[in-house]
Amino acid sequence: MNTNLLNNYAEAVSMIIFAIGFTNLLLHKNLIKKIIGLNIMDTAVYLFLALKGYIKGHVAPIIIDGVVEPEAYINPIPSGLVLTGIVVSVSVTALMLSLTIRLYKRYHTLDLDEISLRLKKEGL
Amino acid sequence: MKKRNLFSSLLDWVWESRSDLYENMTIRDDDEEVNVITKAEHKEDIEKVKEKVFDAADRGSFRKWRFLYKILAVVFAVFFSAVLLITVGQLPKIGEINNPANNEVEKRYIEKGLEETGATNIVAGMILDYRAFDTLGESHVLFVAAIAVTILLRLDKSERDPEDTKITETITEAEEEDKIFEPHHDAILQKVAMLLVPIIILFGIYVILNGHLSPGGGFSGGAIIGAGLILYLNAFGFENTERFFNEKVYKTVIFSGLAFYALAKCYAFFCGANGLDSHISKGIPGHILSAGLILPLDIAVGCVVACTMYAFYAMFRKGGL
Amino acid sequence: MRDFVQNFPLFSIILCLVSSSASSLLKGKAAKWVNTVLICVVGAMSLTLTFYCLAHGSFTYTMGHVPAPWGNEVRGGVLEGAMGTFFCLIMLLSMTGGRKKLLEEVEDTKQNLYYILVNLMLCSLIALVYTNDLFTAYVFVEINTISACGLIMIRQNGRTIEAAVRYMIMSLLGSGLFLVGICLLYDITGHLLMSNIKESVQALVESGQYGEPLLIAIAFMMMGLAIKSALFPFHAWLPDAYGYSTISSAAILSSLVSKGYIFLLIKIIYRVIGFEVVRESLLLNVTFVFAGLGIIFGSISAMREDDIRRMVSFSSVAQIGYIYLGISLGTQVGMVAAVFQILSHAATKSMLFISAIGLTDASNTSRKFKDLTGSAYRNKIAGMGFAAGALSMVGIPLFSGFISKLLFMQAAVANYGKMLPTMIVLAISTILNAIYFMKTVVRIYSPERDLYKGREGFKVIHTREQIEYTCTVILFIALNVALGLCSEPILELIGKGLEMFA
Amino acid sequence: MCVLLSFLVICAVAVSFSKKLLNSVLIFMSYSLIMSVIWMLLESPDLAITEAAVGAGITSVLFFVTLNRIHSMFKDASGKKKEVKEDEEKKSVQ
Repeated sequence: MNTNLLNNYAEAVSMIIFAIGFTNLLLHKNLIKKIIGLNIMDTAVYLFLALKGYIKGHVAPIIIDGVVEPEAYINPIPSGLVLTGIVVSVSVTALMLSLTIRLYKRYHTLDLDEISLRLKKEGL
Repeated sequence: MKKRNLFSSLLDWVWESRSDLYENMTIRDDDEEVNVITKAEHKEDIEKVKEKVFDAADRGSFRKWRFLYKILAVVFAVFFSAVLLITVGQLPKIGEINNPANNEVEKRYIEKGLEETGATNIVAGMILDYRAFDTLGESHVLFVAAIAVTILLRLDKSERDPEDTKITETITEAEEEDKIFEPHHDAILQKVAMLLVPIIILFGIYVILNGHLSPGGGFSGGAIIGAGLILYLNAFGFENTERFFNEKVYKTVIFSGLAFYALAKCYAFFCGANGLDSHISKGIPGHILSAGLILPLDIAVGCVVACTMYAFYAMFRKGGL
Repeated sequence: MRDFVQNFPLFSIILCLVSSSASSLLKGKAAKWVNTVLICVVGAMSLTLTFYCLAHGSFTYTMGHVPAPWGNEVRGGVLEGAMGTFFCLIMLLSMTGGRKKLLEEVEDTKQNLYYILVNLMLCSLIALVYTNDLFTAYVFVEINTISACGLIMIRQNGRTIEAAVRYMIMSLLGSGLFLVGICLLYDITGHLLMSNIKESVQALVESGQYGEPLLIAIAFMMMGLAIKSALFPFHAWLPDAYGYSTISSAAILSSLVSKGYIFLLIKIIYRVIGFEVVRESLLLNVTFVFAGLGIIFGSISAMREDDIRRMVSFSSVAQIGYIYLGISLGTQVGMVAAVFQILSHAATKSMLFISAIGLTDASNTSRKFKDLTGSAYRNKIAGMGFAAGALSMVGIPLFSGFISKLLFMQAAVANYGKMLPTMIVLAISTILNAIYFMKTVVRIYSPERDLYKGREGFKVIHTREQIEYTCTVILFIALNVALGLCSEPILELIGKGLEMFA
Repeated sequence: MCVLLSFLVICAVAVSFSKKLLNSVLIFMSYSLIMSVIWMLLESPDLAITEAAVGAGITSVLFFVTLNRIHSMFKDASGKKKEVKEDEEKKSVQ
């Protein structure tokens, strides 16, 4: 069944981190921690993706001395995709943090459930 | 001091239950005025904590529901990771050359990348030439995030009725609050910043300009320059940065960078798809002025990213550039 | 050299991007005109593309100088063109309908930022419609998410910000799952382009290799998109987000954003994985269950609601359930029904939101049903719009909702195993729909009581005071009736488009 | 590689269990740094340089500013403020 699990231990670790981030996102009441969990989740996916491009014994895809054989370099595609992904995650983080600041200024708490409780009380 | 094993002290540190370092340390306030403001704030906060405690009494069912939710979430996460692990077990091995991912697509990028894009860094050639549409979208993700943060945090002189201003504080308030955290001409910080900021910014420019030759590129270089600007801002305050960087500069840079990017790529796509010659020379591989559009695009992205990062920080600090 | 028309997808996307970055330099009023012109131009381009594809068939357009598996690609076809046109039309009407409210609720200095968000939203929708590459789809899904969040929180009160936070958390979860799905697919096929992935997936299915990762990848992508489009168990963010944002945002969000994701899902099912493979896996049964539950739950919640806009929002949950129901029936007829439901729901829901705001405006901006009594007499055109929308939702002939219900019935009959539950769910939801929408219509048309005569804010709004709004509502009603009456050519178009997909 | 990966897991768990927000952010910062080293080992220097600049640099700075703005630099996750209360008491005694 799990034939490659031991070989793919790095992927397994990335998936475990993904699950940890996911749990963080679901469990924590605190918004800041939720955001960190979200970031951890994203980075885990990127690690998973970057591992796809790695080939044993090959070097980084920067052409040295005009050698252009596929046997020399690792797969460049995942690197490019992860680069795009990192940009996405930093912009999302900035947006979430600014939302946090606004929410805190309004309700002086970081707990989403408590905020909705208060909203009910206010009857808005 | 009692001798404890490493594990329990690590656990203590993580849980913050007890810390050898903290107990012996005191934070000295360097400014009396600041102290007064924070004191008032602390009182306010304590009031809020009290209010919270009283609130907590009448929500027993709420707490029960939350407990159930927690258990469900943990079960879900465990199930989730089990599924993922099983999947990983079925995936091809890492690092093998015969994996499905290492197919003819990758081969062409490596074999013909230099010839077709002129970039020694295959990743840069890939993201800015072969798959440039993704990257075009990516830079606009940053743009739209900057716009959203601006909507949220920029404080304008609003002439609206007072009941609406509950959520947005006024500019003066925010600046007052920001002054608390502004370093008061810290000599050490300023000296270090004097030394470091030029180096950081130069390094960022180097990373941008060599994006097609060595690791890096517009985005990482721009982020480094942005970090340098943030350090400068922290050391010397807003008065100094506003001399060369205000909202108008920011808007112009963002617009010209993004519009140049989009139009240049539009031209390249149009020529490529219609089989026209784009008349952009590839140059000699390995030289700075080579690789066709990649270098100008890197510079444009770098400027946009640096400005956006700095703008994020400034918005977070006091709600405006 | 290609035909010039084939460049239109590229041009419309680039035009949106450039105009959005240019709008950051403009003032609010100029940005408004840029936005309007942009939507019209993009819509005209998509319409031309539709007719071109009807005559010449679908085409792929390489983004760059390298061909298919190496560079990005865009694909144009009948369904894509029609969807693009329709999205532009709805967006234009939603913007004109909510403009007055927009001026009131958004600060003057931030007006142009709103239009930037709308432009980028349009760009991402168009890109999602045309793209032929999974990773490009991911990037534009993120643009869509962030700009949707911006649209929600542009009116800054506590409620909208809380809704925006919830929306962001849910949809970031969704995009994370979607990305994992893409990674898994890339790992086992080695491609990112839709047509290439489909070839490798078929080879994999035939050889029986990597069965489980493939299944998990499909499941993750479906789950991610389902979370983003607010399928039943993941709809917690929806009522607040739709109910309290400014009205143009609510109309755009409810009618376009979730539909963009669903269109992407349909595209993935057809063009990435292959309809047969999806049908063989049991995933469609899972979505079937959730869709059915969602329809019933959404209708019940809408019935219990005391607030007109939240009621309309909850009815969105039910309608999205319908679309997923059509998809998960697993037949061609069901898919046609789902696509038609996308069109019909987009047209109807934005009309309901726009007319609801007219009713509340005439009643001291209160959204409670008690205060809305007789509001259709105070604002006649809004009352007409709401009544037409409600009739369409319930499924009265002449309106578009009837045709989509009819199509669902036909699709259900064609699928033997799922016929009975589909019929039952449809019957229950039609009854519930009829109850809560008719209740509202009766309420707004019941004669005015003297109680409200003298009270402040309860004023009669004449048609001549709101010409733009009136035109919008009339156009909406016309669109709805057109969808209901001329369904034959539209269905033919959808069928042709779906054939071109495969 | 193995060691670094286990560090990653430890960091991820520690973020979730640390009580102070500042500590979480610091741990997250080190998590990003470890990640960038891992990417270096995976022969993707582009990613390493970007992650070091963005993940460990800009993102953490944004987190710190946010903590500052919401006055919870030294608070724990549930919003209570232990040290500060003690400080207050000391000051009031004096």
